[in-house]
Amino acid sequence: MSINHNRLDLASLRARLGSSRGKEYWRSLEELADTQEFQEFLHREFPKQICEWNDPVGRRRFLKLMGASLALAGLNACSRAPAEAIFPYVRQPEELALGKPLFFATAMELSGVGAGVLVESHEGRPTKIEGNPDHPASLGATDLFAQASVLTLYDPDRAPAVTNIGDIRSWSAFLGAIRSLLQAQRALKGAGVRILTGAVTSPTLGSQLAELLKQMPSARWIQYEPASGDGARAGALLAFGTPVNTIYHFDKADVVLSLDSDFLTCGPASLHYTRDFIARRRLEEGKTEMNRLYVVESTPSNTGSKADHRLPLRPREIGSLARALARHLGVPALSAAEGSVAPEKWIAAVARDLQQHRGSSIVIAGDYQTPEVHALAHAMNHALSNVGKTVTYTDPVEAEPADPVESLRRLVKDMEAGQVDLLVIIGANPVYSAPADLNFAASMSKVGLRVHLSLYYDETSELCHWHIPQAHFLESWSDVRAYDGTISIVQPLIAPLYHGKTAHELLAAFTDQPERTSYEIVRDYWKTQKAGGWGAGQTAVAGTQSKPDSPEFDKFWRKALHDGFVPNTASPQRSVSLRTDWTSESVKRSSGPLPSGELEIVFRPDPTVYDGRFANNGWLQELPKPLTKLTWDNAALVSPATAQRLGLSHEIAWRGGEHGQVLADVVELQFQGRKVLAPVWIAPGHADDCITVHLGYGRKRAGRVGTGAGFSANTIRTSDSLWFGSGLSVTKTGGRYPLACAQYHHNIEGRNLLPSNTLNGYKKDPKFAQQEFPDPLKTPSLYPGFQYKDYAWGMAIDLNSCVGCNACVIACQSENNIPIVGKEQVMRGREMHWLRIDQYHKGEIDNPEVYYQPVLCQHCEHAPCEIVCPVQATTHSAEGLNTMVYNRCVGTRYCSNNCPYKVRRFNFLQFADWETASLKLLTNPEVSVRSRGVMEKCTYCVQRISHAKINAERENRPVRDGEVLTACQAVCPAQAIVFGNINDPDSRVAKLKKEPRNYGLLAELNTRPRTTYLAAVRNPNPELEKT
Amino acid sequence: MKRPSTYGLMAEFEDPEKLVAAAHQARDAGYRRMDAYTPFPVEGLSSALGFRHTRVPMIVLIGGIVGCIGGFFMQYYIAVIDYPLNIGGRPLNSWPAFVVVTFEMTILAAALSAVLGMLALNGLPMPHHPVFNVPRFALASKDRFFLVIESTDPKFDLQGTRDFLKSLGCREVMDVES
Amino acid sequence: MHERLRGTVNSSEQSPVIEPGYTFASVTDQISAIVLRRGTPLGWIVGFTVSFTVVMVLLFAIAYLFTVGVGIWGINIPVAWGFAIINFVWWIGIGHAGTLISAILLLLNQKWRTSINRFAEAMTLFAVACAAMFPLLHLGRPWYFYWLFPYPNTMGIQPQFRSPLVWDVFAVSTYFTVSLLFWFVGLIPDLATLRDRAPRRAGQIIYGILAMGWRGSARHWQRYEVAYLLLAGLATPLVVSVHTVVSFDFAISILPGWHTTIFPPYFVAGAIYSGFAMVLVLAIPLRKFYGLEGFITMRHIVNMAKVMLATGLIVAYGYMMEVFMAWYSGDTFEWAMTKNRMFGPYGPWYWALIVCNILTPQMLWIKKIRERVAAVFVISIVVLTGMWLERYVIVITSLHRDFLPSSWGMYSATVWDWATFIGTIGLFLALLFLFIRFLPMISIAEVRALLTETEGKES
Amino acid sequence: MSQIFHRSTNTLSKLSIFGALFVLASLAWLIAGLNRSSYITQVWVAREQPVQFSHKHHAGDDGIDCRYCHTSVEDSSFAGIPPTKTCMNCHSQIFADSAYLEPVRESWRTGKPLQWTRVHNLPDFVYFNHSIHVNKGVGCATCHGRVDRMPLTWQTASLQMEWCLECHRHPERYLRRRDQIFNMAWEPPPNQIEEGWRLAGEYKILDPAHLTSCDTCHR
Repeated sequence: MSINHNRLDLASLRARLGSSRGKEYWRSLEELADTQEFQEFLHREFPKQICEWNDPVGRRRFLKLMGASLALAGLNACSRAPAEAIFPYVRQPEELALGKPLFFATAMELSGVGAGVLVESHEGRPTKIEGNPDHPASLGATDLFAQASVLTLYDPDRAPAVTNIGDIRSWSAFLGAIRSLLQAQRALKGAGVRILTGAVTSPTLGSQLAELLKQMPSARWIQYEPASGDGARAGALLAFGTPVNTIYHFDKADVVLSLDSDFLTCGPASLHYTRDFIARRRLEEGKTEMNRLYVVESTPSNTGSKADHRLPLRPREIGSLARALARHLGVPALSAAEGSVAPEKWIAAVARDLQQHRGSSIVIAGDYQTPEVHALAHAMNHALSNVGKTVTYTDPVEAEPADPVESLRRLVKDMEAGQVDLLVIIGANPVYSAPADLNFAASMSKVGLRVHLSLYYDETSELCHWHIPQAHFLESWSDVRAYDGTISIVQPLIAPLYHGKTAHELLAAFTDQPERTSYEIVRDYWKTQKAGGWGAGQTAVAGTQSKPDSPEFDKFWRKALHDGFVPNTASPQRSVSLRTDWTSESVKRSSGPLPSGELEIVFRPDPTVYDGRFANNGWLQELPKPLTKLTWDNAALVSPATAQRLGLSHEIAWRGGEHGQVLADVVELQFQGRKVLAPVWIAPGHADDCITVHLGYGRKRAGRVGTGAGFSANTIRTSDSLWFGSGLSVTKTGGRYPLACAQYHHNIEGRNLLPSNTLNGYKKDPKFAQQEFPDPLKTPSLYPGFQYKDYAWGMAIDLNSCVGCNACVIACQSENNIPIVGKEQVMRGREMHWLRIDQYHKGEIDNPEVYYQPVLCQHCEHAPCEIVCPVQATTHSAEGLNTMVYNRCVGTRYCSNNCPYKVRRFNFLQFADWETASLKLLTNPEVSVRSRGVMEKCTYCVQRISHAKINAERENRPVRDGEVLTACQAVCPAQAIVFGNINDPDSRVAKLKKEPRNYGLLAELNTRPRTTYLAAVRNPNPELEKT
Repeated sequence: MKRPSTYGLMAEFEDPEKLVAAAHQARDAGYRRMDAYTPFPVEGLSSALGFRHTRVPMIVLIGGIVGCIGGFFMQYYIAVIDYPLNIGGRPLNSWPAFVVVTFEMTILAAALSAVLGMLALNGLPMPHHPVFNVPRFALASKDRFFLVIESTDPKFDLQGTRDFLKSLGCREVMDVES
Repeated sequence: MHERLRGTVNSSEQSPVIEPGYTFASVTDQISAIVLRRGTPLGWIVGFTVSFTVVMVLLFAIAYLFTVGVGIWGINIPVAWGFAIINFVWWIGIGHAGTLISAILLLLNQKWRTSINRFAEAMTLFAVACAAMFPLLHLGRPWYFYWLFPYPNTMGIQPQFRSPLVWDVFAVSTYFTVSLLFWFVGLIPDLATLRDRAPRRAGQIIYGILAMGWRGSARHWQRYEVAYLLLAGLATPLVVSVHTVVSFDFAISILPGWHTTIFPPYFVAGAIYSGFAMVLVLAIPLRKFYGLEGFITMRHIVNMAKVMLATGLIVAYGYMMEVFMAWYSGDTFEWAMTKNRMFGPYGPWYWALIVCNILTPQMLWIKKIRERVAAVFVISIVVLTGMWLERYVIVITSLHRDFLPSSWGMYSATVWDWATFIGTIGLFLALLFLFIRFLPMISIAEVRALLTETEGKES
Repeated sequence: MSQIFHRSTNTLSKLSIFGALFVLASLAWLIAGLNRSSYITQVWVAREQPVQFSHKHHAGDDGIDCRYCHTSVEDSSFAGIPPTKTCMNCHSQIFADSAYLEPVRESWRTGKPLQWTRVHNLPDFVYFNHSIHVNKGVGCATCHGRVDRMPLTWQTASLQMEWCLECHRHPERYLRRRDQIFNMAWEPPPNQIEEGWRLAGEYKILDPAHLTSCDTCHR
């Protein structure tokens, strides 16, 4: 995939800003073809419900479809193509060649912190997100949220216009409305002004806020992030007396101990960490060294599933374990506190292992753990002299680090007291996400004027006077910092579809220049920075009037936009020393051990819809959550033992069932006097006597996709126990609730699908995985077999690297126009993912080893699906691809029956949305949109192969290794998926297939799969190995 | 040439044995152009009338062979010549897989030629026939048996033949006008 | 004029193939009267109305199917085939008895076939018609069904002849065509009879056109008999091949429980099994209702019961071999599938089919039961149910838990599945009612011939 | 009984049998013909356009190179359709006030694009790439015909799959030297077949097995 880095002229960038001229810029052939429809959709007041397939078709639709299908039936024999209009540009931008995608660098912000991305744009429509290889927080990979963000961009449910109490108003009307109020507040030094945002790392926004607070000293700025823990900040404060940002260097670590930290899939650094961590686990070219991971956690996580030793403990017990461990490691002045619940043997062994790797080990505490645990982790790292080697410190990346709950409490108090005249909420959705005990909604009603800026008209918007549609990050000019402080300029790929405004523009409205565009704001800010040199961005003050562009600034600006980040802006390391008196404080705060049997509750952001901000994103809703494999719902996770004790269970249903519908007991969770009903899900490996609930569900006003899905954990979440707390009571209601589960059966049934071994076992017998088939492509056969001359495409997936983060699944969905089908259909086992991550459990049910296996079309050379297709709709290409020709398929589904891997997906109904105009802009024009009644499956991203081949052939050269990246391969942070030409012995994939761990799934069926797997290896501590 | 006014003479018998006997005698008497009509196939009647073997089996055989060869070649042409595609790594000419359709085509062609051949040889369909002019002929599809000597027979002579037929112990003799 | 009483006391101890006291005339009159003379009986009107209503249900189900898509059925991934295929196999199987009775028994010179072959053949046609609907209906895009036939097209692409589904297309269409010819050729002389007896002009013309001017000429009879015999000779291997091909739909695949070599013989046996059951289910009420006990005698009932018993035993052997081979092969997946089939979620289905197909028919060993018409009728219905269950078990249990436990899933039919299935039963009956109303359900000509032959035996 | 049918019915009935067969056969033949007829394929049917644009005039008489307007033909899947600006380059001077060109000027003024009617329209599931064809020796005229002789543009090829396959199976019959790609008047040399094979080798054209693999055109 050629990334078009060539010059990017400012004129066109400026043109892309919301101005009327701008729209023309990104206007594309397809979009223009249905401009009317598109406009009408934009102004539709009540968007019609999505997914008609979900409920029995209405009469009118019935007749319509009837007509259509009968017409099809009659006409397809001899039908003439309808006349089609074609719309050229009036003025075609220089760098754009019709039919060729362009790539632009920008950055996506999540909970304030950013990661660089490259966005693929077809005729001005952003269609696909790729990682930015040069950006430290991406390294070419992305997480699932970034992948899914394009769907949010085109979401027809996004707020379409500025509204005042539900009536559509103009932006200028809004400006007029607040002007007088601002005059008054200026006089009062802004005493009645409160600004509520999420975490802010954007230097520009930071400086804007600083400026605002300078003009209105008694105004207040509150930051609340429902999904990010405060432990790290408070812990650093506790340990060092100053907030620092801790950066871990897993590429230098041999032994890692995670105290409830899911560092592989959570947090702004997870992509980088995964890359580094997995790099130390790769067993290639005869390497036999691996790092070792200990994980202590209550809720099963991806990180936990990669652990060599995993210890499930209740959250508070993790604290005591940390203390016990710290004592072993000789952390000074730790009073002999209560005995740990963890087996002494375990602690001793881990301590010894850490001791043996001083300076090359890491102790990392989870974001949701208490400050004490963080402090203890810091202390242990000091004790192990990891600081400066595997652990380094920098200044915080936030513009203004603050205690979120404390400031929120204060806001509520002020509102209660009626001291707030103007509340401006930027991005956040506190009415839904604020802790229940604060009664945010109630107290907010006491505020004189409430203004809400957000993508959707949500629960908070309902209670606000003004709602301003927010511009999606792909529509915005802004800037953002990465986990290590690196700054990226956020540039828009498309003019705001819904006339959205950025935070910058909204804040500008409170200054004397209300009409400034975010483009001017961000540029001017950087001009001042350029003048004032680099340092800490947030201190500088935004220039108020636009200076003329200096040529070297233009150079800098272009480079920053082109690269996707501002060079050397990573925060410098700083050295900090432990406070001497923190331990006493810690012990003081430390609570005694929990009586066993007392239930603890754990709150976690949802692995797919996060804190609820992605609730209306169908891709993320339908994505099977790691470990539970649930879709479209959250549940109360409980360990098997505890479930048994409480008499809770779930069973498969007849309809759909097993891989589909599961009927779960409904329980009433009662916590601190608040109640919520939740379906139960038994999670092997979950800590006993505690229950995990995920945030982000139970949205009342998310949109046609997210509204009403799941239950809201926020209704029982209180500010004093944001992430966990004891005193939960559970009562069985006797009700049953249907859950949509993509994989219910995790027992491998003794089948040899996923061979695994310990490191020692691997050293003894490197070929343990191959059994009698060393090369799956050379199984004995009666047939002469075909010769694949120049290219033979193949894939190798290293199961040792896969962390099951799901990014590949969404990447595949985004690249290949894969539709979502909705909960109803998932419950019937009809989800459409071409690439799924199978997950099997080994060992005892209370704490099993978890193995991931991404399964996609294996592109068998002896494809069983092909010989049974009656119409040659699926055949083999001359390069060994198992091609699927949708337009030839009549839908007998025989191929799916005969596919032992069950990777084929069928359009049982009209799943692809052909009616919502905005979603048409999302489709990748390189891939056919499938109609009802057609089989589909993974194509190895044949469109990317063709693209690379055509480029190569035009230059009369063979395709280079690595020139074709499949969508799943490109996003994988662990680089577990490798694709290429297996005929080329020097290609990476060919080398991997020579590895002794390489094996073919179900090779004994003589299907000769082109996709092969590298068996997983664990590195347990000999001392702790079960005997 | 103008058609003679009578098609022939028809004798009605009450059971098959009598008819067969009569047929023998008529043939011995030198009559050739005659036919018998019965409600069901009567054993020995055709030989009595001196009919030789039919050509139906040969037609069926030819039909079968054509179907067989045609069936296989169609598949061979499609899979090997017209659009050779790699299907699951199987050889282009997967003849074992082609056996089934070849067989079905053989049967189909043979069966069609059997029926069409039979009809053609019998000159059917022929809704109109002189014998239908005889009212009592309706019984030919019930329980009566008829022998017809056609006027085109060289030995045919209205009176003589009528007497001859009467002598065969038939129920009655009727004129069949054409 | 003398009317000799004809009749037969068959050499064997069994009851005769046709009751004594019939003459050419009486045979002709009684059978053709059903069609010509008698007015439409009330029973017929009621029966037809009911079955026709069910046909309407079928039509609605199909309209909805074409409008919304196969998603209205219970199928999913992994169980991508459901009722459609089950019913297809079931109906095709039922069809087989007709051809078998008319063709194979003709070759084996079994005289007793004579009075049942006509409507057995009709049953074949209607059953195959019902069966043939399903492969078309179950397509995701049914309006492209013709892509399964080779024909010169602008796409330059043709069917794929390695696929059992294409074999099906050829086998089933050939089977239908040949059965139709066979049936029609058999009808020609009787159509002539009806033509000559039809009281009204319209009847005369319609039957006349169909009879194609048949006049029973000796020459014609000679060629007719040869052609008929040859057709029988062709139909015999055909009928065996058809269900063999149907079994290939499963045997060619690589799924545990499908990929086995025993399928062809045991599918054919099963087909004949269910077919004879269906013939009995139809014959028993018919002979009662139209007073045809004279033509369809106890001899027929008993013989068919015996055939059922025999084929039932073959099927039982098939089941046993399946299980044995699954164990003996030592194949993990085969054995797991077998255990799951017996004791998994669909276990009850499996045991129900064992009871219906293996245990119940064993009662037919007992002469008393064989000769109790009601008992035979009930057993036949049980067998029909059992054979449907067999197909259900084969299709569903093999698919729902195959190789990768991750993709295991359950299947359950929706109301639309049932509507389509029951609808085809309605269609089958409706066609049958029309047949017995407007065509002679017993071959008059052949019965006449039978009279002489049996007389020959006696003298 | 008396005759039910008149004597003539004998001939009629026999005829009707052959007649039926004949009707069926001719019907099949008719449909096959219709599918390839210009009614379906629109071949030879000149499309009405908002502006009476004449390729004959521009490409033929004025001899403007194809790539002046279809700029991306050599490096993109889409040949490119000229923006109004391209027209105005010349027509701001030439025929600057001809009534014919009013729509163009209007588009230029209002910024609303011209709405052309597509002439060559492939189904959405077919992925055709201009650049690879023109770079591998397939001339414009091979598929588009003598555009330089078309006052209003029409299709000269059916664009049906069998038509595509013809060339993908026998490229040698159509290949030409790269410097002749945009030459409308190019005629195949007498030794086209040998020449074609030579060029196929020179341009490293993949063998038909590759060119007729489904994924070459369908994704």
